[in-house]
Amino acid sequence: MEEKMVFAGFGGQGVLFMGKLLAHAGMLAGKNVTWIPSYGPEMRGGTANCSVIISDNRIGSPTVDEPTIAVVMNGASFDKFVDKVKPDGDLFVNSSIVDRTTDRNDINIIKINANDLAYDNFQTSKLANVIVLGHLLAKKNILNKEIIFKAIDEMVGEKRPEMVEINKRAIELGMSV
Amino acid sequence: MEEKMVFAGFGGQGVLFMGKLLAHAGMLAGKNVTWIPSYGPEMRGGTANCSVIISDNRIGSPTVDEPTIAVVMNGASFDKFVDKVKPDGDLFVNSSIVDRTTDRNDINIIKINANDLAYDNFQTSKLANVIVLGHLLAKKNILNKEIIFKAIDEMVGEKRPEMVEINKRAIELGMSV
Amino acid sequence: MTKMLMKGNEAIAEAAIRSGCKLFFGYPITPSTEIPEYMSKKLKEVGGTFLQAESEVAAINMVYGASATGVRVMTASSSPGYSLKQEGLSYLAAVELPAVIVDIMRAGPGLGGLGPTQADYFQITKGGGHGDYHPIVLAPATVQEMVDLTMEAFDLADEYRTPVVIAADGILGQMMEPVEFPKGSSKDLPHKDWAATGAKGREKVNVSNYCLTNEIGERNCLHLQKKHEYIKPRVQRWKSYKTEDAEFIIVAFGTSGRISETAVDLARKEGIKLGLIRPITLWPFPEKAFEGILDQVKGFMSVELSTGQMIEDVRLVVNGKVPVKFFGKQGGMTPAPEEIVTSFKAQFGLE
Amino acid sequence: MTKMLMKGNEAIAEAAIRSGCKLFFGYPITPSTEIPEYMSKKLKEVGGTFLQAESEVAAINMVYGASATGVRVMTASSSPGYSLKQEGLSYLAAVELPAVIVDIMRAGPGLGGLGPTQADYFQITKGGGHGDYHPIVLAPATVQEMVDLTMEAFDLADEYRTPVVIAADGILGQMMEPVEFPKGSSKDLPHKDWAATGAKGREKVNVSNYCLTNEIGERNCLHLQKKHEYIKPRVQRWKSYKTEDAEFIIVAFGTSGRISETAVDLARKEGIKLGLIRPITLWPFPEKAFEGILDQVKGFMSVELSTGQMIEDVRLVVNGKVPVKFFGKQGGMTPAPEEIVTSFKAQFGLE
Amino acid sequence: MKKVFGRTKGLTERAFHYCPGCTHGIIHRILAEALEELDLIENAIGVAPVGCAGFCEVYFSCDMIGAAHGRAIAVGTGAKRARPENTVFTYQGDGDAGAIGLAETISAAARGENITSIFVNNSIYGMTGGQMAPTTLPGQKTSTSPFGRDPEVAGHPIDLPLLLSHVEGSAYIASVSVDTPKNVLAAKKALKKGFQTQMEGKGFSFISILSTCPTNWGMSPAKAIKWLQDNMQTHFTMGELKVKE
Amino acid sequence: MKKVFGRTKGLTERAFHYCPGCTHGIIHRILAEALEELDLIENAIGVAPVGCAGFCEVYFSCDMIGAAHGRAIAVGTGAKRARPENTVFTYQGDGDAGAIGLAETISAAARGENITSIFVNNSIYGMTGGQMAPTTLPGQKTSTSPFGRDPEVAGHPIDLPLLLSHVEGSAYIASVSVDTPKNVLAAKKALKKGFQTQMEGKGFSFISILSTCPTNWGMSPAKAIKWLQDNMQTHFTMGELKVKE
Amino acid sequence: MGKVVVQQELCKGCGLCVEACPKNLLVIGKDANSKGYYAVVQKDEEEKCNGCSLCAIMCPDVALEVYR
Amino acid sequence: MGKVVVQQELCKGCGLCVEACPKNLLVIGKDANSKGYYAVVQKDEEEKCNGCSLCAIMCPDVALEVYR
Ligand SMILES: Cc1ncc(C[n+]2csc(CCOP(=O)(O)OP(=O)(O)O)c2C)c(N)n1
Ligand SMILES: Cc1ncc(C[n+]2csc(CCOP(=O)(O)OP(=O)(O)O)c2C)c(N)n1
Ligand code: SF4
Ligand code: SF4
Ligand code: SF4
Ligand code: SF4
Ligand code: SF4
Ligand code: SF4
Ligand SMILES: [Mg+2]
Ligand SMILES: [Mg+2]
Repeated sequence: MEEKMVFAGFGGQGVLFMGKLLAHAGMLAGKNVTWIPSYGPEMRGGTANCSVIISDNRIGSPTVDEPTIAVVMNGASFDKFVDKVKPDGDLFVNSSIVDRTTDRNDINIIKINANDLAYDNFQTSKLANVIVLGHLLAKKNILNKEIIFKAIDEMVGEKRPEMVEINKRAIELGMSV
Repeated sequence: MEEKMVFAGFGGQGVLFMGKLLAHAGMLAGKNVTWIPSYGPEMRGGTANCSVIISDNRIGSPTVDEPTIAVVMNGASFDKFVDKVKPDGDLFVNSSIVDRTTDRNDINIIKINANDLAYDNFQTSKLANVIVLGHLLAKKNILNKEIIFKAIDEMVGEKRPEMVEINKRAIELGMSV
Repeated sequence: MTKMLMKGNEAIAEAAIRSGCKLFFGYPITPSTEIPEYMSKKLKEVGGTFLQAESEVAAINMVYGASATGVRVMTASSSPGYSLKQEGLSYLAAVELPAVIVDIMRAGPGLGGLGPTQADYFQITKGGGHGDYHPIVLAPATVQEMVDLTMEAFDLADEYRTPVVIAADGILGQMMEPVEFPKGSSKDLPHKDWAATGAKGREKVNVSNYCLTNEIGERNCLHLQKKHEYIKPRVQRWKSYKTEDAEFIIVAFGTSGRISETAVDLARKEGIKLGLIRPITLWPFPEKAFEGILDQVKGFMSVELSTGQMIEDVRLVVNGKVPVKFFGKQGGMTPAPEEIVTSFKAQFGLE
Repeated sequence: MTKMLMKGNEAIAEAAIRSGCKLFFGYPITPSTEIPEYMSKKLKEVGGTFLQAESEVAAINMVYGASATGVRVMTASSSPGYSLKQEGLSYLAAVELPAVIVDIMRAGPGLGGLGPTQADYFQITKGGGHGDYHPIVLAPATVQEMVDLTMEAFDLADEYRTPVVIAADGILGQMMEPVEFPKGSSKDLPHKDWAATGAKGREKVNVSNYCLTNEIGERNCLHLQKKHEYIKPRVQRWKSYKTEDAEFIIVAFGTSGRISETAVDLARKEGIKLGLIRPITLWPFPEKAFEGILDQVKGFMSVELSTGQMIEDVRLVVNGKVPVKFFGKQGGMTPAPEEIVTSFKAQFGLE
Repeated sequence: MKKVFGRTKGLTERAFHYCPGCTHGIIHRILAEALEELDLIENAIGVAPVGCAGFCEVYFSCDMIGAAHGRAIAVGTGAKRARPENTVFTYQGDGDAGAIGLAETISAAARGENITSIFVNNSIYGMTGGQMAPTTLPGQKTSTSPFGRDPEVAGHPIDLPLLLSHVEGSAYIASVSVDTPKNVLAAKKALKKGFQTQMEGKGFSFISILSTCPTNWGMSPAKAIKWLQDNMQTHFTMGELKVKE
Repeated sequence: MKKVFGRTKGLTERAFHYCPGCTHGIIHRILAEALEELDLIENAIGVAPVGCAGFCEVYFSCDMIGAAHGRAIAVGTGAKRARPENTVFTYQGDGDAGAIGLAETISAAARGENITSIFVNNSIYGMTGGQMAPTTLPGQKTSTSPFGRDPEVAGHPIDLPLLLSHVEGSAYIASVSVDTPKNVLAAKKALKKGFQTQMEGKGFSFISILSTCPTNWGMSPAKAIKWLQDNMQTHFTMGELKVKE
Repeated sequence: MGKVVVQQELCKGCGLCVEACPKNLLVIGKDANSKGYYAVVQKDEEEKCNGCSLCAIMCPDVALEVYR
Repeated sequence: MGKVVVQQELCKGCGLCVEACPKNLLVIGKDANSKGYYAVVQKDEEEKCNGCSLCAIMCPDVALEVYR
């Protein structure tokens, strides 16, 4: 198994966290993982993204030029990555915000109105990222729920224990829709 | 013709000037010449010296490790250079100040009590260097008097015209003794 | 030992602390800034001191002062900041002071950009400062290697009384990978009797290299040269990948080395016997990796994030026996493994 | 034209003024200090400005600012000061600003001594600063060449929009020889329409190289690389001495080149067919000088005032065809011609 | 209706890249207006720093030079000495002019270098993501003073305009702020006075402007302004510190 | 008869290399005496500059580190942070600490760096043969101000102790001179006070000492002292400029 | 007798103009511009606006034009 | 009742001690030391010397020892 993923969005949408959580869970599952953020001046008030690779084999190149899975949380990110997704790859789209479309029919587009779901269920759009991640896990079977929950325990539990439960519920919500 | 010379002495004895004057004259005579001063921290209150090469041919190496002619104006310089003079070379010694001797008998030692001569004739020891230079010219026939006088005109005349005559007289004195 | 998911920069910082590094002097610069940031949080816990210097010039000279007193010390920067440290690096080398200096390279020359590059190879390995000196240079390709090599760097620095440079790039510095921290080494290292610690109960020491005469200067230089010759055969490190039966070999370090590993796999799938030598020490350049192999291969290709700098060292080892080709990316770009294979095939006429 | 007896440093300064250099920014350091001293006396006479900077770092950046406005400008220093200029040099190269930088090398590393050396070869030619760049590097061996090459340096800088370095040492800087000053060149040089002069009657200009994306970074780097490739065949300079029938060749530049000339004569007296290639451009390295000769000679020897730096470039050209040996002196010492011959004979088994 | 407020010709068309509410933008605008009002757009040569404002070279309508981090004043000196007839200014952050470039700043003041230096003090390294600056206040948390700046270890903030006012050679030193419309107008006046000082050949002019960094301070733009008022304005010497006649 | 004046243990046996009459030697002696009297010979770590005093590392009996030109204070900072229990001092010329090392000097003062910095101001670059220093007086001729320093072009001398006294973090700032026996004794007192300031952990101490350079001024030693009195003492602020309680 | 024109594409919704208007005439709008920022709008109370420009003076993005 | 001992090899004949002595007891000597400097000597007027050490305080080369 090897998935090369990109998570992209607007500054405050928590895309770096999504990727980190997934990478962390991959590590707990004994896989090889890498996580790379975009860095540099374009971050100033712009978009943010990170690349995550999860693989059963040693990871050579850690950069992701043609993602097998891309998650785009806003319009600019959709534009940036829609053409890069590998044929037969998956493009997860936060349809609460993104209303773009594409001509490509060699990729799977999976829409999820994450902001709405987040707002409806948790009265904040902040958890949209985690909901999308749950959805991705359900669709792609990269890692199981338990390992993600363990990653949440470790990553969120350390700094903000009060947020552990709600994050898990957001994962479950994403998985269920 | 090629002479590789070293002029050495105490700080204020004008050894750099001796060398420069000779090099300048050499240039006027159409020879190839180089002049290199010692430089560096050892100058601070120590000895000074310069190397001069006058040659009919292109000068390759400008450094003088084994001088054919050395002029030493004080004791420390005698010690430093007496063993470096090339066999059959000449060592001009300011005997007013230097009372050292050497075992070497493969070099010519030419003594001249330059400080005394300077003081007796010009009421200052400052011209000792020029007197020695005159003596050297008389003994070694490197360049003729006219060309040295022309060099004095150009080098001294520019900045201190009043000193031209006395320098010429010092040369003549050195030649005559 | 449990694994942790950590950024390369943070891994370097943590490894340094576990190696007994007690002092960090630095100046922020992307993409190396997580190193000082981590140090500012954690060094205190082990009784160490973090100080943000007013500049890279000040930082490297603070490193010099701290090292001169015999304490383990580190600094980190990125390319323009590394350039500013050149005089200080030359001084560290001349006075034979152990210190670890990290260069998380970013795209130059000039202000340039922040993307990954390996275009500081020359200035890092051949002495970007004045005079004849070479720091030991270590080039990790994974976050785990950033840990391991940082720990080794402190030992090498003390063992050979020399600055050691860790050369990486923004990808490695910013990337997270799982890492484990081995127990710090307990190598038997020479006592630092040369350090300025106060002259209590012993002769005073001077930690300096002022050469009042050329003769002393020559002596010092010959001593340094001897040390370099001594180090050369002893600390060469590299990783060979599928070189045993290789007909062609890629030489690449760090990020491009990692990417080239994938390229090797791709080429092998096409039946091409390609291998990889990944230098881990950039100075001394791992000449030993080429021993025995030179007769077996038909050609080399140096893959670098530059216009070609390490290739000179490759060519010096190969010495005309077989062709040495080049593939590079510049200005912050990285090649896809496929591009490397394509270029390789084209240059060696294997289409 | 009458000859003048002049120090190398003064000759450089006078040649610069005659080349239309209008500004000098520098910081004193032995053995280059006569250059700022001369400038402080004479630049005013031609309506120029001399300014003593607070440091070498400031000086090189003042040079950058002045050059960015399109005016001819120079700075000079010696090895430790040259090290401090590395970041600035990288910026000059990146923004493609013409400027002349003099390095009167002194013995390093570190504080070292003041004696002559050529151990800055790497940092000068391969970029002691970050990123892929090479200034054009000129290495005079006589005071007359210091004049001629300084004049050429200003033209080359403007022609190719690049920093040009004059690399010499304390012997050349301190030495007096007779010189003549040719009339300044009247080469047809490109108009500096890129310079910041006030945006009157035209679009504003930005003189900088900030790369917000890796793609722009790549573009800039490729442009620089192309320029380097363009320069390479065009500005190679060297002097060959008795190479026509040579069986062995010494390669040496500057002071060691001059001394080697005498060594060649000595060897010839013994019947040995020795010749000399004296590189005048150190970058680009004069590869053309070796064309045709490689088949005729049995071996090369690089003679340097260092542990051997240029030898790498010699070996890269020779590429294993014949042996390349080395003879060097360090720390401020210079070899006697006899020593060179002795070492040469020993290394090539000609006793 | 007549346009009473519009975009100055001193600015190009490019939209700023700064974070929302970052007062670098206000400072850009008043500086550009000063250039326009003093008819300097076609005469001025500006020097951009490395810092968040590194990209300011594309915003100002005059010729610009991009300097290395901390060296804008040295670069400006080179430009001014080369072309004394041009008006030369630098635009620098507190890290740029107050830390790595401190020697250049003070030496230029001592030289009475006839340039105008604009110092944007946001008490932090904005560009690199919020590290301690020479101007970071005691107790202020940054990414390299995570427990709050401890003067015992990390030292005291440098009051650069105050310091420069004690340097012979400085001609006009002002410390202003852009926290209220009134202060913005006063800041603009100070900028113009700085340029006039240069145009009259009086020597080094330096305008320190307190500025916000909502992003790295972790505050809303409005709260950041309040923080500036409560903490920075009370700590740093404000007003015209030196006016050479 | 009893010996009432002899060579201090703070000095090694080596004879100084300084030019005849150069007051670097006096300063060496009183500094070494201060080390002895405060029992610091076995505790102190000194940092030598590059300058005429670059070789001072062989004269003082304590451990010494040789720094790069201008970086003595940075080196001293590194040493002090590594070994806070040691007393650290730097010995620097006016070019070293006032030009190339100016940022280091002022930043250390602002940090309240707990070291003692000795600043030997001879208004010239002695080591390199007499070029203009940041402290060269208006009109003073040097080899790079051959027509006399013109403040319009080359700027004004920097009064470093005065400047440092305005930096928060500096604890003891004194400006003294070694022109008369009385002043030599006062200078020694200032040096001791500097060390005591450090030993009490109060922060940065800086003692500026006016010194002569007969060689590069082109004067006899006695005349040089007179010149110092007439020109330097009247130009630079003298006395204790700051004493933190 | 005043009026403010917001350059929607320049506005970043920072709210500094909102704070600055003595008449409280500006509010952050509900529509994101192409960059994703919620630009400010002037409440439809033209009569009250006196064109004092205080809002524009405080705008860091030169997004406001004022007419009177 | 005082006495000054000159370390001949350390003295550089700079004359600062000569200027400093209130009793005018020091003069530059006639013999050069091994470095070529003419070292100072105390005039043979021991009685007058009070051992005040002012000479030694001004000596840059620590060439003087004072006894009382
Ligand atoms: C030599 C060098 N060192 C460090 C950096 C990284 N760097 C870029 S901007 C900056 C500081 C920015 O802070 P400031 O000057 O206060 O400007 P601001 O971004 O806050 O406006 C630093 C450290 C660099 N580009 N070059
Ligand atoms: C980087 C660098 N720049 C310049 C020099 C040359 N240099 C040595 S000492 C010195 C200045 C000496 O003046 P000062 O600091 O006033 O000390 P002084 O000799 O007058 O006591 C200079 C410029 C150097 N060694 N290193
Ligand atoms: S990081 Fe701070 S200073 Fe930089 S643009 Fe954003 S708010 Fe402004
Ligand atoms: S050059 Fe000047 S400062 Fe240096 S030792 Fe001689 S007199 Fe003293
Ligand atoms: S011009 Fe004045 S009144 Fe009108 S919206 Fe702006 S601040 Fe309010
Ligand atoms: S101040 Fe400007 S950018 Fe901010 S909300 Fe108002 S119009 Fe928009
Ligand atoms: S001790 Fe006093 S009286 Fe005696 S020689 Fe010295 S200065 Fe003169
Ligand atoms: S002061 Fe010292 S060095 Fe000078 S003459 Fe007197 S004893 Fe000699
Ligand atoms: Mg800032
Ligand atoms: Mg000085």
